[in-house]
Amino acid sequence: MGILEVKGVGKRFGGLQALGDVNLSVQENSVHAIIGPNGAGKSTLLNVLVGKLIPDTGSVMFEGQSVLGRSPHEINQMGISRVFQTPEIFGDLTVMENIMIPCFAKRDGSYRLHAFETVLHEKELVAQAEQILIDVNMIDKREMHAASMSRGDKRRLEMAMCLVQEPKLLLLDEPTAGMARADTNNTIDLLKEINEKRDITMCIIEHDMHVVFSLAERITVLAQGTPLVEDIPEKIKGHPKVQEAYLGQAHG
Amino acid sequence: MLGLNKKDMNLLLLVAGLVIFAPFILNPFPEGSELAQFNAGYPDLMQRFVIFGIFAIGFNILFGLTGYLSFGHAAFLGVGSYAGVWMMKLLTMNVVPAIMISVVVAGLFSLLIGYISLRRSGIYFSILTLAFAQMSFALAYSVLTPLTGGETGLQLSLNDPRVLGISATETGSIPVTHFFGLEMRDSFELALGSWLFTFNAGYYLCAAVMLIAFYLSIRIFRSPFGMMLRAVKSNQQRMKYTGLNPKPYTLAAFVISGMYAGLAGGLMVSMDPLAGAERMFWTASGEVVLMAILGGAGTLIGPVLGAGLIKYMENILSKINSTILHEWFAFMPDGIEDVMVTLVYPFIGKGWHLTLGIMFMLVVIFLPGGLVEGGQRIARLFRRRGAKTDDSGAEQSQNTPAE
Amino acid sequence: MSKSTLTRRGLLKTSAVAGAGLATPTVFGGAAWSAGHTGFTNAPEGSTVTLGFNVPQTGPYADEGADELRAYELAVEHLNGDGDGGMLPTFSSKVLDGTGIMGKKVEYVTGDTQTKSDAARASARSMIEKDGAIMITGGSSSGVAVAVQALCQEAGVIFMAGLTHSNDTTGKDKKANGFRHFFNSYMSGAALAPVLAANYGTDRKAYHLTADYNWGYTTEQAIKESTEAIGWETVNTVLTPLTQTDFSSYIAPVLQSGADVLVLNHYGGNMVNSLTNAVQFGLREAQANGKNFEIVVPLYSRLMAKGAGANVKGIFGSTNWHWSLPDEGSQAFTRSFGTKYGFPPSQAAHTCYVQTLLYADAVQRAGSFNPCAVVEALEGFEFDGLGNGPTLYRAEDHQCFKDVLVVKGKENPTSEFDLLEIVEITPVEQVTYAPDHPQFAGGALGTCNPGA
Amino acid sequence: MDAIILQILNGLDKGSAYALIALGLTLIFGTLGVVNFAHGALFMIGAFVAVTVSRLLTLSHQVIDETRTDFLGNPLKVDVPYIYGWFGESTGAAIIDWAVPISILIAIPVMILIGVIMERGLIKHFYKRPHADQILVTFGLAIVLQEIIKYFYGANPIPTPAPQAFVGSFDFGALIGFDANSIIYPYWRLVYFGFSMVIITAVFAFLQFTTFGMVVRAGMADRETVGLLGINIDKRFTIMFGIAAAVAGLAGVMYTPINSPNYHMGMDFLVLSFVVVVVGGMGSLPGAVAAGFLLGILESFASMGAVIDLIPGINQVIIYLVAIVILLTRPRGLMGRKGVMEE
Repeated sequence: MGILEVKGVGKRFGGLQALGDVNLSVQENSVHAIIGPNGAGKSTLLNVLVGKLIPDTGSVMFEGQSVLGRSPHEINQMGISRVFQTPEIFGDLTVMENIMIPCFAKRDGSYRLHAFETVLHEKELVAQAEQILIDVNMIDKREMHAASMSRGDKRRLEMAMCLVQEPKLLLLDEPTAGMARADTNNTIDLLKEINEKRDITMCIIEHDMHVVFSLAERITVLAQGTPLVEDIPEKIKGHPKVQEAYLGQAHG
Repeated sequence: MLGLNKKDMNLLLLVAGLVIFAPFILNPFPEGSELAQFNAGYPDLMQRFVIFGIFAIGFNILFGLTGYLSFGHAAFLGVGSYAGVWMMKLLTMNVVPAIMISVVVAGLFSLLIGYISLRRSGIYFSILTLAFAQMSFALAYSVLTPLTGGETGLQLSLNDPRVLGISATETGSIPVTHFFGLEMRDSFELALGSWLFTFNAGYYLCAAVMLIAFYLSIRIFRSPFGMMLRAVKSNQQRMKYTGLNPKPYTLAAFVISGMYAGLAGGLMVSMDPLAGAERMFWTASGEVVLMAILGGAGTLIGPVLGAGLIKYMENILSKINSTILHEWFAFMPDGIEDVMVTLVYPFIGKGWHLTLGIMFMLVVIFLPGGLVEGGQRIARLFRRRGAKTDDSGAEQSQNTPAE
Repeated sequence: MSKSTLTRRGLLKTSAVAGAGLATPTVFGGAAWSAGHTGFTNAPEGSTVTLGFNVPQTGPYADEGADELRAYELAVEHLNGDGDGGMLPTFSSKVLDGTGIMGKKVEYVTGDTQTKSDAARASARSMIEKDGAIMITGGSSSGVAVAVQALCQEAGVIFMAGLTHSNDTTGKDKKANGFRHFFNSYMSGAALAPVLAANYGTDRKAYHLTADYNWGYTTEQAIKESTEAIGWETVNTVLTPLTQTDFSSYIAPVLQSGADVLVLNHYGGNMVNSLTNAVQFGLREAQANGKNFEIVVPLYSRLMAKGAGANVKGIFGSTNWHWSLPDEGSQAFTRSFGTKYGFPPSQAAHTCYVQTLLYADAVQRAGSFNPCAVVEALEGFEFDGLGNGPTLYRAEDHQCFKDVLVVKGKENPTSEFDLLEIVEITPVEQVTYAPDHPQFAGGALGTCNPGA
Repeated sequence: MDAIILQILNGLDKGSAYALIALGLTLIFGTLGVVNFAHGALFMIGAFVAVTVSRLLTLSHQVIDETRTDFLGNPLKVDVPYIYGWFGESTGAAIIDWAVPISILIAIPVMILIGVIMERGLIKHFYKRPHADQILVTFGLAIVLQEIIKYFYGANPIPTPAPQAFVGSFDFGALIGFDANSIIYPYWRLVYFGFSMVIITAVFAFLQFTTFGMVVRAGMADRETVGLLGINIDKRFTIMFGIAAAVAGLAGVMYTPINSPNYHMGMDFLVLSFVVVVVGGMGSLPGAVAAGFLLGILESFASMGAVIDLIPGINQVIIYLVAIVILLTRPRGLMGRKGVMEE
């Protein structure tokens, strides 16, 4: 029984079958990659997992509980965090505040009217946030507006924000898109470290096969909304169906 | 001190100093001088400054922090006013219960309207709040006349059934509003040479309430809650995926700012016990938006400055007439005097709207951050001049939020 | 240009000379606006007295406010002995001699009511608190008049109402410190009904469109009662929102309703638009119940007639005063005003001018600026020569009783000011009512408040 | 039945004013992304173009008429328009009579010019600014414009009648097979309705069938892409602003015979037209037109005596009530696109 069990999930948008009968099982503490050509339904699946979309059929269980019908913040509080393709951070706030917010979310839950406390008086949380900033090597940027940072810094910040919450499952949407090779390798190392040291299960959507094969323990290949095959990386590499799907797309 | 850092404490002390010494600061010109026209240190206007300051501070908690632009906030001020007057009619002329009921009623009303309106965002939210406020105005002006006084406004009368008090004084007048016996219109006058300063009880009550309101707003700005509100403005998507529910935060901000508006309404009727329906018209809602933006939305002190400026123009500029103009320019030769009067006349007195419109445009065009930004620019100018030798004195990154 | 100053208190002028820097704290128990020494608010000390003219300067009634202000300036001029004296020579009381009021030169401050009760009160308070005004006057709507009147009562100054036509001003919202020269809804009804009966017969069916606020209610009630008394039937009454600009959807059903008279209980912009729309829909030429369809506008003003243009032709209404009145006082005022400004005064200008004179006269007769003395002098005061024939300021409700004019839109106006012609001067007896008349029930004058 | 048809006519008539203003408003919003609070002022300026034209046509010299006297007893000075002297009295009078239609010809270039100046001089600098700033600056502009008009024309409404040929009303019911005198309707209101249909059709046709319009529509859908194609979209948008101003101005010119124009008529329509735009869906042209007519008709029905008797005060709030219901049930208005103005 995996930490995340997706069974028979289907989703239609008008005439388009975006997802059809998707089954997926993600094992605890593993890194699971979802790959597939453009339009295969990867993003739709991710949106179903985080509660942004409600599927027409099927079930999604996380640690034995259904996530369907819950709103995104509830699903997050269950332990699922998401990193976006384009970093989603609080651009108008400082780097420190960006980190503090998940600290509060972790401690206080999805809503608390703490209107007469003072952020900076929460010594414990401040110390925690500072430690994280030191960990990700951003402590000297703590008072910067997040929006004014480089794209790479924004990615690191977003990752750090997700890690603050100590999620059980981290969903990553093309975490290395647009990166130079050296940065990509750094990110791979970072993710590996996170996976191993913090015991966080990861589910990655990725185009870059180098990243996928460096990280993933299992790979699911999606095509036209349905899983073609799920297996360990070695087997995926030479799988005829996969090659067909990718090559077919590449040439067609 | 008081849970504030040094900078905020200084700001609070500065504001406290300004409101305490307002009777001096606002009356810089000696009585009888030509410039006495510009004195604003009389009770009514001073009260208005701080009351509208409260209103704008509250509005800013919603708009400045969450970015939700309510175009119907005057409705809460109006509802608070009506509740306050009814309290005076039915219970007592002591202003404390009136102010309390104003806050409570405005809070409940804003809870209802906020709950519905916050189902939408952006301009759709603005139009929903506008629609509710316009409905409130239209009904208060017409079919709800028995409850609101309609066109005339809700006022006290000689036969109010005041439970804890008298319907009429021995001399046959309506009793006056008071704070445990201290009449709101009591004043102490100090004549210093040809200057006259008025210290009004009502003003100081309003000022005290305003300082508390301002203090609370600083606390909210610096609180985790305030940070969450800014997160709502910045990125609701990320907020949701951080496990936070933006709705209750926004609704809480809406209700808090509605209660601030109710507080302002309660104070208004405590100073002058009549509640007119016009204070709920959409232009009144627009006015508080303008106050916030003019002063600097999202800053602590900005809305107060904006409120002060607009009320000053409304009350001082509109009273200047051509006779006064002629007096000002009387020292000039006759021909030039007339030219000057002709040039200035369209902008004052009945033309004060024109000046207001021009000022809005100038501020938005040249000072997008409002008056606060203007102040910052001037301060920076001085700082740069002071530290000219310091080569690294380049632009500091503007990372101090919400000054 | 003479250098006059707008002082708050004459005392200060002298104390400034006597010793600058000398601190003289004063504590007042009671009222903020009390001047302490003479026992009433803003007692004028020194050689001047300040009056507060509170008129709409912005908003839809700004032109009416401007005309009121012209009249006030003229009145001040005449009181101070400048100009041709206007109505002073025709006024039956002869105590005013052109030396100001009780020898004090009259000065004034102005404010903008914005035709909002809140703004009007703020402006009035500023004139009382800041400028030391001893009397507030002006306004062009009943909401404002009632609100400011209540304020003046509390503050302890006299309020001389400007244009306010609602019964409430001297009915349920009357105040001891407030006085109204202008006529009211009841008088309009009482004056109009006989003329309507004579011109349109007694067998008529009326359809009312009424502005949905206090003034509209009292006017509808007054016209309804007085026309029903002459035998008319009221078919329907429909309330229209203040903010309405296009009245087509209210006018269109009128012809189908079986009515043959449309009464427009509207004022200002509402009236201009509703009348224009009614004429557009052909009501003026229409036939109903075998008679010519007719339109009635209970309260006319020249500015409204100007706004409605040719649509007013032949339409009956009532007004407080008109410049074409032949009596000596009216002629003198029209001449004086017309010479100074180049066009004849409106009824709003007239009532404001007269109110200022009446106040000044009352102070002079009472020998004191004390509001209670002024109230006493004005209560039951009978006078003549101010344009409406013999007039009584009734003590019971502080309402003036005088002749009322029934007018109709002129067919061939000679100028843009010559839009109304007088049909009948309704004698005062016909428009007089008992102080406890049901339309005026509720409320009490209270006692005069001198403030201190 | 007659009553209902009458109210539908009234609703269409009111709706056409709403639709014309909302059309320009949403055009500006859709193309430029600017919330224009000065749009009501453009409507008002259009009306005052008509006032100005009729004043210019009646520019007069004074002739003293010894037989009559003015109010001060002096010989009456009668105004005689110069135009009488140039074209003879009857032709001159006819030209003056047709002042409002003549104003249409003059209003088109004047309004386009005003619109272009506004866009180039002010609005251009606000494309990238927050909507709140746009609202504030255009609101300031609206106040300035209306105060200028007030300074020159006063606050009182100024009657501006339609040509004699269109004054009054006729039996519309008889035309469509109802009993005589059951549906009497004013000529000019039908003219107004027809005129607005022509304008609306023209705007849609312009956007649909010209290359210019196609580029603008593409720009409304996705401004950046069109910019990347190397098309000078800014210039076209400036012209679009001019056209939107002209639409509002023409709505104003034609409105003058219906209600005498005054300086604040723009503000009276501003809030309403915003409600119309939002109910229609921000940035949707068909939505704006549909919502304009819908709200006009509903407003007319709500003002029927029977309806008011049933629900007192309904005529005061109907527009806002409908707006609330629509926004709560259809989050983006009748025809709005996703993601517009929601942040």
